[in-house]
Amino acid sequence: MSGEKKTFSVSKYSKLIILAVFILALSILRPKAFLTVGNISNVLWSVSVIGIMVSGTIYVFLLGGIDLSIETLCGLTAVVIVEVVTHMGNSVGGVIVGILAALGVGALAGLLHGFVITKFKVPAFLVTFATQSVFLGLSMIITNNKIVSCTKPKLFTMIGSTWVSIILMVIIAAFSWFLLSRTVFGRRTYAVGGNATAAEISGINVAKNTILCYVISGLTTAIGGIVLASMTQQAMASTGSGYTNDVITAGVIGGVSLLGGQGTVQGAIFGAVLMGLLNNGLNLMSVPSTQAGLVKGIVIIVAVAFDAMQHADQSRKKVRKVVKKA
Amino acid sequence: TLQKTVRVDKHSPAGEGTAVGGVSNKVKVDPYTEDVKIAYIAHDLSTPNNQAWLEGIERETSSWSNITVQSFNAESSAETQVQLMADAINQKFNAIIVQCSDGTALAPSVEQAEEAGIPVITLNLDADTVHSALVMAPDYDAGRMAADKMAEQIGENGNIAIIQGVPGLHRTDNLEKGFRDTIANYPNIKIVDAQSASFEKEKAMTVMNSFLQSHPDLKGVFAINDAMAEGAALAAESAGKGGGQICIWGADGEKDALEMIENGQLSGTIYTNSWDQGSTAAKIALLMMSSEYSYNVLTETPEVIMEPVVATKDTVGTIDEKDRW
Amino acid sequence: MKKMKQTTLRRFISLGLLLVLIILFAILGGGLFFNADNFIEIVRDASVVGIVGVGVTMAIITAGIDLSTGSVMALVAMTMANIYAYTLWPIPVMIILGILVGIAAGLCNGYIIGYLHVPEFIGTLATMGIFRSLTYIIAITDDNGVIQSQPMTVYGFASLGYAAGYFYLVTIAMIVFIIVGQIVLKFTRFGTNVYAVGANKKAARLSGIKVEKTQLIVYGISGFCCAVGGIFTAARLQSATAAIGDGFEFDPIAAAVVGGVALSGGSGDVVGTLIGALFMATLKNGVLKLNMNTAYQYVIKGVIIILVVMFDSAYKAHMDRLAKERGAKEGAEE
Amino acid sequence: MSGMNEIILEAKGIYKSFSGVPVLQDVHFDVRKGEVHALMGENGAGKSTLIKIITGVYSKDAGTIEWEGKPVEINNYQDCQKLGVACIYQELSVIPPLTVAQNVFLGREPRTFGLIDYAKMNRMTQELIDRYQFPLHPATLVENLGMGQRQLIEILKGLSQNSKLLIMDEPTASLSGKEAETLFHIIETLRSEGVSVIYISHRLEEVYRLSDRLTILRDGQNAAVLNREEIVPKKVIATMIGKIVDESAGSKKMLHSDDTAPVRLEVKDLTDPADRYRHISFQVHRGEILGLGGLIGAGRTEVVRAIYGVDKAKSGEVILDGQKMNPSPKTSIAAGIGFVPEDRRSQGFIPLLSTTRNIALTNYDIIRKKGAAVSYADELAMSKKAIKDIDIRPADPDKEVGVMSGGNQQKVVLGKWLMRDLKLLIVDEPTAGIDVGAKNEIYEILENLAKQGVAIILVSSDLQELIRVSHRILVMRKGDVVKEFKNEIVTQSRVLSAGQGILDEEEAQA
Ligand SMILES: Nc1ncnc2c1ncn2[C@@H]1O[C@H](COP(=O)(O)OP(=O)(O)OP(=O)(O)O)[C@@H](O)[C@H]1O
Ligand SMILES: Nc1ncnc2c1ncn2[C@@H]1O[C@H](COP(=O)(O)OP(=O)(O)OP(=O)(O)O)[C@@H](O)[C@H]1O
Ligand SMILES: [Mg+2]
Ligand SMILES: [Mg+2]
Repeated sequence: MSGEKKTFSVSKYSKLIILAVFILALSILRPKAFLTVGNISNVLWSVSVIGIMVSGTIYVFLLGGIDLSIETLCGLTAVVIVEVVTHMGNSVGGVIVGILAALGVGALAGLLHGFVITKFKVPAFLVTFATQSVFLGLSMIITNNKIVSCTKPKLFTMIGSTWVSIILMVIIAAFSWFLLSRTVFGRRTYAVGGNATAAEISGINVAKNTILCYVISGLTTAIGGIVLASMTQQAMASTGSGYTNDVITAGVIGGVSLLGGQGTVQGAIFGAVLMGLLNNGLNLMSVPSTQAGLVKGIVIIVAVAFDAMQHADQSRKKVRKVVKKA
Repeated sequence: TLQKTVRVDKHSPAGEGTAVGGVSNKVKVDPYTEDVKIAYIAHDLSTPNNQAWLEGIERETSSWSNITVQSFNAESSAETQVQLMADAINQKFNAIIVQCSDGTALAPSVEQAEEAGIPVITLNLDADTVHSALVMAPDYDAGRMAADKMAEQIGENGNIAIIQGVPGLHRTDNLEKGFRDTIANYPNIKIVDAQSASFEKEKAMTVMNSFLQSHPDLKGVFAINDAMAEGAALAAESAGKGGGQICIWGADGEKDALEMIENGQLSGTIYTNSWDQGSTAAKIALLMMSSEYSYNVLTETPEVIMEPVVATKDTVGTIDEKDRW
Repeated sequence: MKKMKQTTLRRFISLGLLLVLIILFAILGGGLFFNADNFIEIVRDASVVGIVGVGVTMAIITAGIDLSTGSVMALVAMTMANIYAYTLWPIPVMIILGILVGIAAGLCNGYIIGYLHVPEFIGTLATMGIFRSLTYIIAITDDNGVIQSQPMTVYGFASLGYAAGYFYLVTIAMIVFIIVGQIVLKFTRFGTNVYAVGANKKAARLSGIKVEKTQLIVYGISGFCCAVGGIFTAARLQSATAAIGDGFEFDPIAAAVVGGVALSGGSGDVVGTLIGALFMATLKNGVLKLNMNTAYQYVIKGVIIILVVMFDSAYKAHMDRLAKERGAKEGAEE
Repeated sequence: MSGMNEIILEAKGIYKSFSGVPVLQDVHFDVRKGEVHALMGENGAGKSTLIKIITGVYSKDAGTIEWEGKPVEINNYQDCQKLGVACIYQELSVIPPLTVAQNVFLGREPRTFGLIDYAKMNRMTQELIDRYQFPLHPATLVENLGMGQRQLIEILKGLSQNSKLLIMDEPTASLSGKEAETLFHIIETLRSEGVSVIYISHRLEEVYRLSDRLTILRDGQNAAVLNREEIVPKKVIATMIGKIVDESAGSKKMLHSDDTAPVRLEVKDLTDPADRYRHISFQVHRGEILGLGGLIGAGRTEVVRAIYGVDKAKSGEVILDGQKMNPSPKTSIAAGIGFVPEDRRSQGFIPLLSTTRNIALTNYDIIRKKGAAVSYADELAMSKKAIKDIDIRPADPDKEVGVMSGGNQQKVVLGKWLMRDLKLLIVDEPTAGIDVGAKNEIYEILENLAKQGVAIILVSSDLQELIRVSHRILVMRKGDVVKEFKNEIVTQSRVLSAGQGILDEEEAQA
């Protein structure tokens, strides 16, 4: 009922330290390759889809919910836009209709999630676990389980190009930041996630707010799907696989609590960028994939623990002892 | 270095695992008159080759209404595949076509199926036990062919890199090994980097980007499958190094890769006709279920090796439009 | 007494839903689904999930999660594979060492979560990568350094994958694990502490429960369960590969949640997880008998889960309301 | 009472700060064997923090703790138990998914062969319950119980440990007169058995009645230690809050209500779907403060929740200013109703959010917007106004409410309603855990609101408060309104007896 919220929020301060240490280390280790405009833009580009998606799914996390269907919804929307564009003869109009269709699918999926979660009080985990399977099946049915490619028109391939997708990420993150930190809706979202009963008593329509959050999550997932389709100029049922994990990880590294009520968009984006830097660093250092997990895992634990220790119950002695040891 | 030991089994194995030398309880069926069903247990049905193999199998059997094909998706997991094998045996399929995610792990299941009188035909990914047949594209040799052709294209000189898949899969490990062994014959070619992109196009774009950053003089890239090669080509293009400035090779020969070769975006791939492979596997399955012939008379799995085509801009035209999967 | 009623009734509902699922598939799939061999196979498929589920359930009850289960299974299997391949140590020694590795891995998780205060999700996600990497690093390779699967066919080990009488050994092990797990959770102080920690860490601490230590032990148990799961998996495959358990981590979590273990902590038990595991295995097995294209199977699977869970949740909400009202009344009787 | 002067626990030179903010500075505190030692101070003075340092929940920055003359290190609750110290914390430490018995014996469960013996545990709990006559059942899940009952469990837990020192941090905060009375008897018995008690409460009459000595903290420092004979109400209050408050013991009062004022709220035949209250009908006039009394579980909370619309009634009508309502929090707020829930921790505020955000939560309709953005300046101004109006401490608008002291949390919950125009304010146990100074301020606030024409429904288990503030009092018992006190002299004992179902005062006194 009144489960204790893990007091874990990455303060701006320690976030910057982690980032700085990282950039410093990489620039020393790989001076020629790392600190180039090309490489930095590559890093940002490689996390743009995650960044776009986490800007919306953060609303779900803030409610203490989760969305396991991110990857297959991403795949479904990618499939939808590519199918629409190819069926409309790779025309510019087709791209616009395709984008609208994909966004529609995303919003509808979010609506479904929100509706079932609020009306039937089903845990978000189970609902999205089920729809994950449904979306995958639908993508397979639509594509007949084949790759559908689409290399034209320019308007379509442009979406996923380096700068466009980075700018898209920035715009969506900025919009999401504004919504979350400046509007009544954002205020209410934190309240619902922090204590739904109190929020309800304060006159907030918790159900409506929840549904809206899932719709936003569906929309950004759809945008992620669109960008991903454009980047790879193709779509198939497995497009987006692995993204659920990536998006949640980015959020959690960035200080979003999966128990709800805690986290910011800028934090989540930071998490995404940190992951991108980490992958990039591992690539530049030619760490074999079999060992990448080891390095990544240790870096994540050290970074998060460093931060968590500062914010953990400072009054506890044991903690301090551990800090001293560490 | 460590020396492997040999464990001797003191117990006589009972129950499962008694395969070799035993008597198969095979029931002969006539696939052209009786109702029969074939199971296709895919490694990962969401990839284009798996789908092409399935289609090949379905094409072969579609003219007979009494033959049903049921596909199963192991979602890249050997454990799931073992469960699906057990289910297929329980359901008494008349033949099983399987791509073994892990040949060693699947061996007991394959044996058990054969033991139950169900012929097992492996497709591209072999099982470490004797069974009815293996239909495969060459892997080690494919790696060799790609290496030789690439060496020729870059003038037998320069730095190259490899984009790997997920480690531990025989076919792709062998491909890489064939490639590396052959490149070793060219003293002026150096493999400077190797990174995994997990068979995914989008990840390959990221990996390629970092190659371009750390090795600006890169002349060639060998990707273990076509999806990754396509990704590498797109990345090279957006970095202004497209159009064959970097020699990029893939393997498999799927439709999109062939088109990119025609457009000069990709330098080449090793093409095999996956549809054909699927049909061949189905043909053998039908043959095996209608014959007395049982796996326990074999000492070695019969292999059917599909002819690979080295597809480059010059040769890609020879691959007929209707053979592009 | 009231408490008994409330939980047993819920249990009957879960079992009822499982039964409905079985009847559904019996009608749609006919004899292909509804036969003894198939049921034994379903239970077998649910067994490793059930064993690992015991530890995962405890982790979830403490309001945590364990995402590293699949990787721990692989690490354990690969440890045994090395012993198998390079020594002639007896099989029981090999198994015990494997189990110790599993427990150690679990304790690592517990330390990171309890004492370094890393949130459970991110901590076990990181160790999931770490343990998988370690597995690859110690994986058996051929002379060229290419990773290989290690066959482990000696009867003393492989027989763990066989059946004893009607049931597979793994199923019997699972039943033992569920019973012991249930007893630990419901009838020991440690079990009570697990619920307390999950329900309210602060209150648990104020009540004198050592929260960190409880977490450490819970993840240690989870590591132990993973080790046993890994052993049975390797025995069934009669081999070990670095890829064992890849993508498995999700199954026990899903089983637990379907079985009524709340991710927010403090509620649920391992019998629920067992029902959840059976439910998922039945669903997986059942849709295969519908003779459908894989794509439609995914859709059907999702739709069934949503419908069942919707019913279940609505019913549970109703029950909770009744219980709450009853509690209020009890208070009113002076 | 031998050894009455023997010091059992002594804390010397205690310092503590949270993220740089000092909370305790050079605090000295000692407890003698067999005494009831009260600890008093305003909200946020540092009482709970001191207790948590003594019981090892927090570590101290400096200072020593001596137990029976010897220095001790207490690092956790187990250390406490070993010494014979039990503690009832202010933020209840009951575990909702466990049963009453499991909570009472948490960590000390009776076992046979290493397994918990539930039958024995339930039996032992039942014995305790019988001994103290608490309205509880051993096997009920705590999550199904209300605040008052949870507090009783916490008390039961503390009592069951047979300790040498029992610490109680506001044990009566959500108790009604009857249970509180039981508790006082228990405490007096314990004292006679030589058990020491540290007693923290904001209800002065309890402190006067029970305590042998009294330590007062002010702003985290020792303000005074008073012996029994020095405990004079005026002096205590003055030392505590630095000003004189009229604490005219409201145990008796002549009620006045103005029937001629227009009816603001009319409740007709309200009935609960679960039968926790039935056929409730009453009116509240403009400017009237209606008190709602009764024992724990009488159904008062349920009635006011239904009026506000958190729960739905099965039948009946709620009419505000002649307008029939379809109650829901949203429509209620829009119509001018405010509601302060009973259980502030789980229903009142959002712990992770700041004072500003909590205060603004119900008031976004009156906070200006710049385009779509909420005007931060307006929000801040509102929160600063609230902080000033009701003296919320710390006065930092960005402070997370979750880490504030209990009384200040309550002020935040109340504060948000004072920022808007209200027609009706419903307050359920509004001063639970609030210090005298602040309590008085809250009473004044309520009275001022009433003067401005706001109708107020006050649910309170604090009889003194009920009598002091109300213009008219309704007493509920087991879901029915059993008595109305109106334009007559009312005493605590009359209200109490009405709540217990004894309607005749003389009979009650006999
Ligand atoms: N965990 C914490 N982190 C930060 N500040 C804290 C914490 N606990 C208490 N404080 C601060 O310490 C001060 C003293 O709090 P404490 O709870 O001891 O007061 P109190 O005297 O018990 O008040 P009340 O009568 O309202 O319960 C308050 O200002 C509070 O905000
Ligand atoms: N936090 C809570 N969670 C669930 N139910 C609650 C909670 N708080 C109160 N209740 C409900 O309210 C009841 C206590 O309120 P009750 O109906 O007895 O009215 P009351 O007369 O105001 O009693 P009290 O003196 O305890 O406030 C509980 O039995 C419970 O049903
Ligand atoms: Mg306090
Ligand atoms: Mg109440």
